[in-house]
Amino acid sequence: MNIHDKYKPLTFWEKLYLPAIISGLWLTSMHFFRNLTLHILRALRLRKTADGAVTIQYPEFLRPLFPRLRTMHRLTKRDDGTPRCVACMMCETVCPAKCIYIIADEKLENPEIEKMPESFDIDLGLCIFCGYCVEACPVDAIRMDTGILEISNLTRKGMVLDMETMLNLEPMQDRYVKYTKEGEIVSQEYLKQDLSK
Amino acid sequence: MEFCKAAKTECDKIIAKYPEKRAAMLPVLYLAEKEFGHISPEVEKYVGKLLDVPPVKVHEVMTFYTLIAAKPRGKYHFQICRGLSCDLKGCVKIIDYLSEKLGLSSDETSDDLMYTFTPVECLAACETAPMMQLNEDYYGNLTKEKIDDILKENS
Amino acid sequence: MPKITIDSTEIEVEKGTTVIQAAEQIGIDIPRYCYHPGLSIVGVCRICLVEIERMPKLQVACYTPVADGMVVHTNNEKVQQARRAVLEFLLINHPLDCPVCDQAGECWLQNFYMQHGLYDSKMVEDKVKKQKALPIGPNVMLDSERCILCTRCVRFCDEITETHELGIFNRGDHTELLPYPGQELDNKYSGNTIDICPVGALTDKDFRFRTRVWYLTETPSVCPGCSTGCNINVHHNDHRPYKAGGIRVSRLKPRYNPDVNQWWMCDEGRYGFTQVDADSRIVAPQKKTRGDWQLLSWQDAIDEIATKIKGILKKHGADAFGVILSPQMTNEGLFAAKRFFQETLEVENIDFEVVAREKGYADDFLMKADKNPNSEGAKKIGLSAVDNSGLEVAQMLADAKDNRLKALYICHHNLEKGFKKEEVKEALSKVDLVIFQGTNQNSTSNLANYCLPSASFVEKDGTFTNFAGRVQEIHKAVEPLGESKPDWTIFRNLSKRLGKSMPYFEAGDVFNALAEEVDAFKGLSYEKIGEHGVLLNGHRASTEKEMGALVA
Amino acid sequence: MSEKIISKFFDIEDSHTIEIYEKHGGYETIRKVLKQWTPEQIIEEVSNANLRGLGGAGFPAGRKWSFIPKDSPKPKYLVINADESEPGTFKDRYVIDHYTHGLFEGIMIASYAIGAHKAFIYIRGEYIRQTERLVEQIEAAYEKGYLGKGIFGSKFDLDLIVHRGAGAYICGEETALLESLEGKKGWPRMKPPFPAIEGAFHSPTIVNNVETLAYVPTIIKNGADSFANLGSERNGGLRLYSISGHVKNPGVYELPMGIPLREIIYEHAGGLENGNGIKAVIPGGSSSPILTPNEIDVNMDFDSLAAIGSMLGSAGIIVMDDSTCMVRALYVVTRFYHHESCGQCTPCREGTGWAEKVLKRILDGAGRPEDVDNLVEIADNIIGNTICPLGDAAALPIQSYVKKFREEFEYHVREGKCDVKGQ
Amino acid sequence: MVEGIGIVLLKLAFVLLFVLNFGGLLTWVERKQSALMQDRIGANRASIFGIRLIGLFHTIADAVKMFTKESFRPVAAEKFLFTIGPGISVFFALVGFAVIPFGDVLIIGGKEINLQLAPLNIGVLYLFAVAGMAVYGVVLGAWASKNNFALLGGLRASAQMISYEVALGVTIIGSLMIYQTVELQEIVRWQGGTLWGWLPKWGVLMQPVGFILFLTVGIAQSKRVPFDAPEGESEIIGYFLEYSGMGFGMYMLTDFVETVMISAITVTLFLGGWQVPYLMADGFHFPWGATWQLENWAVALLQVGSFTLKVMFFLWLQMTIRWTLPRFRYDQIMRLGWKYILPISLVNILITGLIITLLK
Repeated sequence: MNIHDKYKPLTFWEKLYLPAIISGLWLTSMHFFRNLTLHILRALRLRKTADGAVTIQYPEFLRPLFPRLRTMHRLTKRDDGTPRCVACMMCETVCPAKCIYIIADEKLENPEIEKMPESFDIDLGLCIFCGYCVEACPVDAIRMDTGILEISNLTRKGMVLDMETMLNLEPMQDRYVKYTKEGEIVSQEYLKQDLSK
Repeated sequence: MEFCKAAKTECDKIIAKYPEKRAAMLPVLYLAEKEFGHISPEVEKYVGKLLDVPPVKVHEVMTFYTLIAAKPRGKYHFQICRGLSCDLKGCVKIIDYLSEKLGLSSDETSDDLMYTFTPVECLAACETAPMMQLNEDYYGNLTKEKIDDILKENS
Repeated sequence: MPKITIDSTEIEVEKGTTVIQAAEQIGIDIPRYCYHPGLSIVGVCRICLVEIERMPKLQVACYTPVADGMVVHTNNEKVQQARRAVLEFLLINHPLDCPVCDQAGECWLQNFYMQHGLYDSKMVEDKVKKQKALPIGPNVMLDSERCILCTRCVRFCDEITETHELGIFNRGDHTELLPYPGQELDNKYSGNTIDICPVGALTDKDFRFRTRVWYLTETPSVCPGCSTGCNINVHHNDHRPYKAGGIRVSRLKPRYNPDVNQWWMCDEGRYGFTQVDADSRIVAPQKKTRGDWQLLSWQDAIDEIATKIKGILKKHGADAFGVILSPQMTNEGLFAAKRFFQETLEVENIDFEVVAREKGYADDFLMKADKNPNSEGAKKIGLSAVDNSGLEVAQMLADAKDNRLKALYICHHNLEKGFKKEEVKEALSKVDLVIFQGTNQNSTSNLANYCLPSASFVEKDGTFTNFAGRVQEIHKAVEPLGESKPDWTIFRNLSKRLGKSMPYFEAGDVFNALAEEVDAFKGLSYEKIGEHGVLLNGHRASTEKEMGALVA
Repeated sequence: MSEKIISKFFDIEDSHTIEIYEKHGGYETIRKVLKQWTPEQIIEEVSNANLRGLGGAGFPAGRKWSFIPKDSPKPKYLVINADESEPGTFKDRYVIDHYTHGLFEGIMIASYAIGAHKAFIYIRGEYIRQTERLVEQIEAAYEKGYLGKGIFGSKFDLDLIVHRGAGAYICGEETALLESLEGKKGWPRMKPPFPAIEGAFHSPTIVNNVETLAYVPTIIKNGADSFANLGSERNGGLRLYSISGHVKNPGVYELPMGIPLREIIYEHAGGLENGNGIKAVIPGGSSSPILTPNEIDVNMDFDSLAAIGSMLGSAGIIVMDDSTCMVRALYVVTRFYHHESCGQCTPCREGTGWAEKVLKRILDGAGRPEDVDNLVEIADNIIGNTICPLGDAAALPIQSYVKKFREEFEYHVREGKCDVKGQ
Repeated sequence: MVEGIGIVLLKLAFVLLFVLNFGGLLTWVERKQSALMQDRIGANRASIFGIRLIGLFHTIADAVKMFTKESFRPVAAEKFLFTIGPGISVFFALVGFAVIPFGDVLIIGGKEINLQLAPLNIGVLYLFAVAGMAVYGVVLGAWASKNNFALLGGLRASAQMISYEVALGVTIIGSLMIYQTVELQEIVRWQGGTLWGWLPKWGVLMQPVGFILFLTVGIAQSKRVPFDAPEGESEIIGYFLEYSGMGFGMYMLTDFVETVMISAITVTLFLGGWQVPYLMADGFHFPWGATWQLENWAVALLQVGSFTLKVMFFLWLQMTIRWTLPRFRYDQIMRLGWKYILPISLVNILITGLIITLLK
């Protein structure tokens, strides 16, 4: 079977390709010239609105994050402040980037827990933010809801998150979109920011 | 921890009855219970020694059966039946009443070692339901009044 | 012999075989918990239920003996339903703490659930609470909640070690596996209970939480702990080396060998591998200059040693040269040593036996007093002083004291185990050239002029000959630490430097040369050894003899 | 109908003593047997009498005895199962209390038949008074030379030992009983080998119920046919029916095998209390599947009850009137089996506890719609998958109660309370 | 003599500044133009003392970053070739400009200065020769990386460049037949004439098909979208995978320089090079008879300006194409080159020859 059968055969003009290219070029060129004019006018203070660009000026204006967005990791805590993590190493096992390093420690004083991480490091330099660790965690000990997106460091070592740091991170609720029960987005103030400032 | 002379003789007699020493386990445990009040770990070891059985096996047997006391029991051991026939005849009320009277809940022994209160499954005297066993004897067709009388007699 | 049909495969088996064994013979794995071939059969777990035609109920495959004409179905609807049911029942009171449980990954409850269970739990009730994380012995940790009461460990302690530490107490779903109150599970074979525990109820204190089992790789080997030569699997951590802080070998597990150790091994051997990754390992050739150790490259070390040996031999003759080999060495190492010292250097003072002053623990099961894995091999290769009409070790030390010995080559031994400390010290201090070759530093190596790093048993291929003359293979599990090399490689290199090359490239070459040259090994070859080992010439296979009085 | 064998002793004062027993013709049979009969003859006679195991399983007694290997060099044992623990059953206590020597005579005949020189009476631990009575009467028998070396002047030796259990229902199961007798915990054994081949102390052993043996002297005395004719086909003679629950006159009644259940309830036990109607009847101890009012015309013998999906078992009849909550009744029964499960094999150990918890939840008003089916599934999964019949005993009531009173269970789940008045 | 060298050096400086600045600025153009086309704002963050200058500093920031970034070299890489690869690439991209005339003749102090770096009489051939060498930089860099992905990218690049090399040559044969010369200055001068007295004789009018084909092939030569199968760094991984820092920068620069190069050649061959319509050496001569006398320097200025504007137009066009069209699949690239462009070019040559013959 020829898999192309299911497509409508191209007409002569379509086959020629050039008219399509030209119409495409026309479209993009029109955008170019229109926006060029608008930008120039704005630069000359002849216009005030931000027509001609949909860009949000990032560090000044923050977009709300959607709940599914994966940002920097944090470790959750039990009520007594100890890490919820039981060092099962599921995240470490599932991690495709092999960026999680856990060393387990025995906690015999509480036989219900038995096991806790002695150290829990994530090398953000290797992490690909796939979120598998969150999926794999059986005790909801690791989450990626800190809202921290700006992750950079001057040294490789500085990219390694240790347990202490991750335990002290809090979820950044404010930056996340909130939904009504019906699933509509209620908090969109960031999207409505005036960009002309 | 050792049997007194009479008990030792009794014990030897029991053991002699069986083709294997170990078979005398239950009778000897009963004897030990009579002698020492209950089966403490030391008694277990002693019984094990008497019967050539590792103490762990004695402990297994002891924890398996309900009638052998691992803890001291009261002078009066109330075993009140809550089997089906007794349940049909309203043993729940009797159990609650007795429990309240003795001030003990299930499997408890009073601090003065007078009473032990144990609701048990069927005692095979369903014709006299609701019934109970007080030490060796069965008491049937219980009512609250009857319980009062029995308690009066045994105190 | 009865002929039976299992899942439409017909098979003829020995009379008295059980269905589970018959199925195993044709590669059908019937799930089991309580059944263990080395223990009595109790049939309590009920997971091995199979359907046998013309029997009204499902039968337990572990207990049912085969009968002629029996037709068994191990995987039909009814059987699968029963397995699912049993798994569901087992999991009712089993805590779902697999993430924490050290058994996860090699847990039979997990595995069979994945193979046969896969139901959605209908259980919403509270589970029965039992004791968790209870240390019940020097090596074993008990989690009573995880126990599925297969009673394997109890039977092991009752039937194999006959120490009766464990019991099953109470009844109904409050039944609990515990050691006898006040008693520890501290027999010499307690580690085996961990192996046979199908779930995470018994875990290994030494191994617990160090790594996860799916990071481990296993390599078949032989325990070097005593002359029994129990077959083992070396579990080593290749995938997450950072986990163990440089400890590469995570644990040893017994490997089934019907003729040697069956399914078991002793705790002494099981936990005796720590020297492999110990700080005392010699990781590079070194030489002592003015009391300090100085690292050398192999090239330099061999050059220097060869020059010195040559000098001494030339000046004082072969009689002034003593060699103390070790039964810790493989057959290959010993044979290469024999060729090097006897043929290349023409030395006659060769011995290997240093009788320990403290007698090692021995019993009539697996443990032997001779804590060396290859004494028999060394004897058979002809390395005792008698064979060479040379000096015995004691005599060598005496000669050294009298300044008659000018060079001493010591392999692996800590001479202080056999002789008094001062004696050794005095003797060695009078020898011009003391070369120590071994895996770890010890008080003898500290007295040497040169130390050569030898690869440990997990770092090389080779063979050991156990006390009964069984030649068994060890395999390289991890790379040699640092610069260390197998013993035979060191001797080969030295020999080549001294003018006589040996055409050996791997352990097998050495063994095959050995098999050609030494009578006891005649007819053997490295390829023929196999996983259970082969007997030397003149040794008869006898399980009883090799194992002592093993309780059946 | 007025024929009574055992129960006629119930009303006689001191009927447990040798004197009274012998006054009523006791110990004649054994003397005759020891002199004139061969063991094979006894076994044949008992077989012909259609005497079946009255402990519950109903296995023909004669056939059981015939399994004892004749040529075994090992000693043989007779074990008398007096571990009467099935809820609703209390007949053995009456036999021991009033027909003590009749039981002994039966034991002697059976021991002679199987060649046992040692017999053990395994009595349940709670029967302390009965144990005392047995010990006392055995001593009396020894004194008279009825037990011990060369009983009744014959060459036959017999020792009779009372072994008191310690409170475990499971020990009523014959292999668990043997384990318990051997001084172990009462974990049932795997079969085969059956006890007749390898029982107590690795020797051939016959385990018989008290009542079964109590009928043996009469059979031998009056002949197999006269006994068999009292009952129905394949179900010989009389037996003791224990009746309890909501009836006017609970107690033990000795009646022919195969008598209709309705007759026992209404004629012998005097009908129900307070004139209430019947809601359900347990015909043979709490483990037997329950019967509804329209099933109570069934004949009380092993085969008729099996035909309608129930069982005669130990003939412990429990009558429930229409004020009974079946969920609670099942809960009590299941609680019993949970309490008594030995913990050896998985389905029973875990399943009984689970079923009890589910039922408790339903009773407490927290039931879920799927619970009812779930209960049946638990029961289905236990049945047939355990070593001993205790698993089945726990599962059969669950199956039958839910099947026959499903609406009541569903009402309980739905409404969180009982729809029966007075509960 | 010294004077001559000075003039050559000046011209060289002019051309290099011209090319490199265009090349560098193109990175800014690329960002800004694409932003405008996509309704975005584009790069504007790099600032010096708070002055942002519509993102122009990004070019500088880029350069700084390229120079300071760690130049990483894989252990297995061929040290020498890996190092010189980008150099070769950028070198052959640059040297092509030697023959591009950016004006006619400037007379300073009576001295005639040809506004062309190297007046080679084989100009076009030189161009193609140089363009042909560019592939080495790519392939050497890719192979020397000792990385399979890079090597595959390099193979794709070389196959594509060599294939289009052929087409490149063939597409302009039609034009050359008309111009009757391969010297670029001559070609531009030829285009100074008019057709029927008013229509400038620019190549695009003489060879419209040739023009389109040449432009297409030219873009393909520069390895940019839609012909970026050799690179496609985010999806299929290109030949400069292992390069970082300046090595990468030079490959990037090559692309941009080649873009300028293609623009310049196109302008020279098809858009009259430095020609301004009706502008003769002495000033404008409009078709309707009017004239406007101009000094030689003014003429030269206009010519250079004209050339620059035309080049800029083509740069814009190429950018627009690059941000409009999606990438061809590799097989599509090959098919387009061999099955369409080459045959059409050949037919074009045939027809051109026919017309020339007929017109004679």
